[in-house]
Amino acid sequence: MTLIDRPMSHAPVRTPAAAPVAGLTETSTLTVAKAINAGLRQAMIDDPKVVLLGEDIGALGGVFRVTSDLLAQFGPHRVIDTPLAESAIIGTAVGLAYRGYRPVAEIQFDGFIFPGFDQIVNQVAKLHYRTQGAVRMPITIRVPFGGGIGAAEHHSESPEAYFTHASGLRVIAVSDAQDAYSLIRQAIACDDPVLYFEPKRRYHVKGEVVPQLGEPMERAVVVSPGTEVTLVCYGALVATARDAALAAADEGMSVEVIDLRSLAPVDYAAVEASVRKTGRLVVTHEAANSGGLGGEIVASITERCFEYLEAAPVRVTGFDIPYPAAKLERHHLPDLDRILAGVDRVLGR
Amino acid sequence: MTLIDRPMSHAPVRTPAAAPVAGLTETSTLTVAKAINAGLRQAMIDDPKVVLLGEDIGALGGVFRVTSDLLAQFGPHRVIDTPLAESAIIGTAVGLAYRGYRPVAEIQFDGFIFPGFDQIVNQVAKLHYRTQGAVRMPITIRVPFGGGIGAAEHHSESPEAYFTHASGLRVIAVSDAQDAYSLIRQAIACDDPVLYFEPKRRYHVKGEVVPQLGEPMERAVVVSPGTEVTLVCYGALVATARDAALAAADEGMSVEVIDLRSLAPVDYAAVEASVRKTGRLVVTHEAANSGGLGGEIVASITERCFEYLEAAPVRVTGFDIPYPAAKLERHHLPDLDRILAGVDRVLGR
Amino acid sequence: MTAISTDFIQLLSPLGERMPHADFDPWLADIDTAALAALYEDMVVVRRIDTEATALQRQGELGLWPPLLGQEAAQIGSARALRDDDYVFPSYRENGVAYCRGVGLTDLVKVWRGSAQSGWDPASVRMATPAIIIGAQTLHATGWALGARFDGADSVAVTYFGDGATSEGDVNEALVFAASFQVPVVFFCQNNQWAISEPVGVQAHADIASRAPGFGIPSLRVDGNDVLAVMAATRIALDRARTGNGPTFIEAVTYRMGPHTTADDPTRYRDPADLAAWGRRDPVLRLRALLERLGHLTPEFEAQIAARADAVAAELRAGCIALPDPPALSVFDHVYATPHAGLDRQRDEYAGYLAGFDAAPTEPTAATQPVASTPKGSL
Amino acid sequence: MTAISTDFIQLLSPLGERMPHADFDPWLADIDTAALAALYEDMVVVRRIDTEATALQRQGELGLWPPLLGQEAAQIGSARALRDDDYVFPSYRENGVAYCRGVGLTDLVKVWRGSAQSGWDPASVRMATPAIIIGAQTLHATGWALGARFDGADSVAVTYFGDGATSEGDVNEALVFAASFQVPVVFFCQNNQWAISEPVGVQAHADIASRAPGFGIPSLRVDGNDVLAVMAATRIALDRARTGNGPTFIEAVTYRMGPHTTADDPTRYRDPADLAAWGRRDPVLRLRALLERLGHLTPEFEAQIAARADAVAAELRAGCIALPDPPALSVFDHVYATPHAGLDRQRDEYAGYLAGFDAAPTEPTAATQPVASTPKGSL
Ligand SMILES: Cc1ncc(C[n+]2csc(CCOP(=O)(O)OP(=O)(O)O)c2C)c(N)n1
Ligand SMILES: Cc1ncc(C[n+]2csc(CCOP(=O)(O)OP(=O)(O)O)c2C)c(N)n1
Ligand SMILES: [Mg+2]
Ligand SMILES: [Mg+2]
Repeated sequence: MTLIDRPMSHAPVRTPAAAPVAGLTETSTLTVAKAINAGLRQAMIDDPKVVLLGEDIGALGGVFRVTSDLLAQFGPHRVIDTPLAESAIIGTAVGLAYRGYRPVAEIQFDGFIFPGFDQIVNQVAKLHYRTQGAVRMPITIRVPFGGGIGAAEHHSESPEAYFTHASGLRVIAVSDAQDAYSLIRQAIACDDPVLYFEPKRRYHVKGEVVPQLGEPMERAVVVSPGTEVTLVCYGALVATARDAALAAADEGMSVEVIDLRSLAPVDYAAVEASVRKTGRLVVTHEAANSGGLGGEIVASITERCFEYLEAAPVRVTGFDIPYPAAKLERHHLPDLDRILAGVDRVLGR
Repeated sequence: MTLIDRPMSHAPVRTPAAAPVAGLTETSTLTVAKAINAGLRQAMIDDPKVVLLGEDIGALGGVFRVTSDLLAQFGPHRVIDTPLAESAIIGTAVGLAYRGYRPVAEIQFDGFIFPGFDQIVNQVAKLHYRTQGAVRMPITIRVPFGGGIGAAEHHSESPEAYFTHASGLRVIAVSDAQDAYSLIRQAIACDDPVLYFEPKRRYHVKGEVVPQLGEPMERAVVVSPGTEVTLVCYGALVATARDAALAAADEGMSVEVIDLRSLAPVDYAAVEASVRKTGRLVVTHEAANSGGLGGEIVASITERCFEYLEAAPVRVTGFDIPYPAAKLERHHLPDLDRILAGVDRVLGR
Repeated sequence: MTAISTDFIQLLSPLGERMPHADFDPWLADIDTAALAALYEDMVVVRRIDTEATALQRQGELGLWPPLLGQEAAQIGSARALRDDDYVFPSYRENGVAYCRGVGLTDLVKVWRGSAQSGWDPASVRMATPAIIIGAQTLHATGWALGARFDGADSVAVTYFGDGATSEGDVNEALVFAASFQVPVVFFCQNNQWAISEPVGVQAHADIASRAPGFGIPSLRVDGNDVLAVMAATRIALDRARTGNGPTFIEAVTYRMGPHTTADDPTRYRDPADLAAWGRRDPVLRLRALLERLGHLTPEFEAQIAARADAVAAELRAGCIALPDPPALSVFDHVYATPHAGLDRQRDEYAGYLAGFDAAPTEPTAATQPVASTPKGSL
Repeated sequence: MTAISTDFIQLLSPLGERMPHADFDPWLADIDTAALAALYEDMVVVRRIDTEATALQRQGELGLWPPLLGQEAAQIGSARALRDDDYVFPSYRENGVAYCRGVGLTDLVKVWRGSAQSGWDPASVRMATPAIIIGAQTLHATGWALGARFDGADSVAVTYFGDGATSEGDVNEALVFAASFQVPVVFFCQNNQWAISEPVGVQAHADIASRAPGFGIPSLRVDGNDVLAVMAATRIALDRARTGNGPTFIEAVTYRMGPHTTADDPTRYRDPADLAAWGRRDPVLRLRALLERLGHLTPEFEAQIAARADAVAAELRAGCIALPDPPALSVFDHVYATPHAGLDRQRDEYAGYLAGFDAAPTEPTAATQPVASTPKGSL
């Protein structure tokens, strides 16, 4: 035979799991990581076409254990440990979507999404448009994001703005256990591709989880009502922003905190309604200021309700620097003090 | 011998060019493409460490002929046709920079930069910071960008905003032959990495070129003075914006057109000075609105001179869609009419 | 002039001699003279499509066209080996493959006329639309094949790409994934000796076919201008895939006899002697010579084929010219599969803007806007 | 338990027997007992560095540490083959290589303590700082080697990466470019059988070493726990590169005996029997056994080595703990090599903000901010 051949070991046997797997049935207190795990499990129970793929998501359960036990429960044809190549993880998900699957790809850390960037912005984002709706890309890309964990380079980044500029994608960032659970289910059920950003440094924070889908993922929510300043945030900074609102209240300032949840599209109706009331806007995120989501929100709100603005909107963000060394990250990340300083500024204090 | 070997053809022989090459010595009328070519040639004459690399830049002279004749003049060790792989083009440039070279990489079309995205944002942008200044990355990445040429998908994109969000990079976009010449020389001479965006649909537009370095590349320039509206633009849209300013003048509106030239950093001093005078800002670009540079500029100017603004700034941009088919691109690209409509809007007309 | 390597499998010599091959011949047992005639018709027709499309481009009806001239055997031989339920993930040059899959002639040129970003519904012909990002489609094929394996189906994904593409990370990652998961995919590389202006020697100092075994994927190197060698190799690869033996890599050694696209000027970089040498290895003439040897090349047969090619060309031309321009607001369609507040707002605003123009048609004049009405450009 | 493939070149058996090898032995002619003793010292010392750094991590002095336990022969054997003017492009695990290059002990841990994003000036030791993006550094090595070729130098770039890295597009593109330009680069793959929790079988069904020849790059597969085989292979590869014969690929078959990093828990995915089996192939014990056979393992020698290791460990610990925290405003330093208006503004603003805090030290309290003061996390 003329095949240029060499012996191959056997392909891994892919057997379906035996016992039926149960989802969350009652309100439970879960960490953010466990809530995502529960949401993934439910999505996999609901739809046999949901498959997970990524690096170390099987036996290890992911470096953050977000996919713990899912390999045992669903088998290796539903929870796929892939070779180490992000472009291929995304590109393979595209092919699975072509074949009617609903893939959920895990990117191990924020900084490792860039080798997969081309497949995301040139293929995942564009295929539905390119084919005039003939090919759907119901792909969810899970990305632990953000800093504050004292990690090495590339492990603390906030790349979300890159994806909000790529038309065709939806972008979600969750802040607590309930949304972690509900929104991963919504993201997976969505017929559009969704980048789902997980607030890495809040993985271990517990919260009550009602096993429901909840508010549509496109909706922003007011997590702390107020009247004088609108404070827009998402992901890990929601907790910091709530703390800031409490601290501000102590100083007699009334801050309304909005958790965006959806970064693309942004629920401008909700932000606008708040700013029409308060007349003042502060936006905070960990990502660099220039080209970050903050600028987009400030610009859009200025366009929509310029006449209601009583002061220039303020951004409290990471600086325009590569993510710094762990010992310096507190000088980069917005914290309670810097957010309060922003609130002061917008109030002219 | 235990080497798992197979016969290899010979490495290409790399011989230096024989005759001395002359640069531009007097003011000449050149197309934008030829002006870049002249700038590249001058940079290569000035510094033997300047090398060009990319796909089809040698014998073909690039698909737009921007590198025409340079292979013949400088030889294959200065003008390097690479295999077809963008990540490797950038990664190889990084290695050349480690060894003291000053590489100029060509990306054939805007949409093909994404396979190289990781090397650009994770390596080129960060290495100087990572090494606390020990390793410099004087790399220039040339990218023909923008639409309006009736091309197939991925050939008409405006990815500049992605790079303005990546701290560590500088981003330039040129609009005419003089800047094309001067700024490619400045970009190459710069010790920081520079993304150099070339206004593809203006490649064939001629202009006078003085063989000088001109204004520092970080400076924005007023290309058409005015008093009532500040119109910010860059790249191919500068010509359109100038036309719009002329048309507006016919209708009695005085529009000041600013060509940014540098997109990162933006010369906010220049834009601010103009807006303090006019009180009104319009920004135009071909890239999608959401996450585009327009939002950043509107937000920054609002922060800097809120009290001078007489109306909400207006963005006239591409829509939040993947680049559309050629027959539809005129419904996506800002044109004279849409820019004028934006000017009307900011003037409340 | 570059020497032509002939270290590959050949069943049909450039002169049209049928050369026996113990391993490959069994895979062609059903290819009788009628089947050869059908393959010949395919090759003549797709060459004619190519010529017509090139003419349409020269006449300004198409913005661009990537010719397959010289690659007819590689495309027809492989595509005619496929089953309906297989799935093709092509690059931009596989117009011959698309023809075999049943893509409508007008659909073939829609994208090059600039009427749409792709010409057909992939599901209807089980062939994705052209991938312009070099190599990206090889990963899609691998993912599709993984799904097929999960489904227990015996359908196969076949992905086409060029010699230049083998340098891209994506193609190599596809080999890694395909080997790791042992999925039913065929990597079909048309080594046409050029990636635009760069000869294949820039990409690789070893044969392209020797790449795959190092990834644990067996490979075949065939004369890509020999429709029979190509067909047999493809059948072997498909059979391996269907029977659970995983991926196979095929290098079809051929030659791009035309320009890279209609925007290209090969005289800047190509030795005319090379072209002449490869002309003597023409895939269509070769099959024609075999049919002649077999006594099948009657005037009736030739007339029939010519008539068919003429009819196809006429249909292509008429369909191309009749293609309607897409309506303005369709620019916003299908960005998302589900409603999107931000985009809806932009659509509404733009609709209002268009409606604001007094003159019929309700579209901007954009007199000073130098946007070409017919597309041009490179690839 | 997984069977251990021994289809590689071995000069030193697990029991410390010196096995003759016609091709490799000539490359080790100068390796007398003193040289063996020096290699042994290196291996003991870098293992001790590893143990000490792991302890420092457990004690909260380091955020993370990626142990090289088990890979000492692969790193010392290769690094000690290099010339000063060669240049190393490593991943994050090459602490043994860094030691040989002369990287200061404190510099070695700076990055893992979170004091800086890298620990040393690459030019001073001709070794780049760790690349965390898997595989990225292989392209840098290729580019550097291209520059060396242009310069007519006979220096060589050596890039280290893991078995997992071979799946990344970048590594494959580096092979393509290195082959195309025939540059003086050595691709040194430490196949330690694991990419975090994934066994090498997930990445490849063929030997890693068999990958390169398909790219036109010769490769060598050696017992990576055999310092002599590694050194000979590296010298062969370096010699090829220096004499204009282009790139070589080396697969050093070894084993990651520790966790992936100190943040990892291998009990979740690794069969203890595997670890035990590899323990019997330990690279340090093996060289020790040879020295014993050669009569060099005197109590004095052992004491001397132990003293050296102790001294190194003490220096490492003291240096680590004494590392000063970087000043707040240094967060803005070196983003650019030349002044940058936007960033200068941010620095000034933040300096003003810090100055606004009443209490000394002039830094925010950030009481409610859950930012860890010592780093932790994964890799
Ligand atoms: C990622 C990417 N880079 C560059 C290009 C530009 N480009 C289009 S075709 C081509 C050459 C492709 O050569 P090959 O793979 O041999 O296919 P062929 O055109 O010969 O069929 C190049 C460089 C592209 N389309 N995509
Ligand atoms: C691009 C990228 N993706 C993922 C990771 C996360 N990660 C860090 S180490 C590692 C495994 C690397 O395995 P291998 O190449 O075998 O090297 P080893 O750790 O075994 O030395 C992974 C997946 C990363 N650092 N970079
Ligand atoms: Mg080709
Ligand atoms: Mg490994």
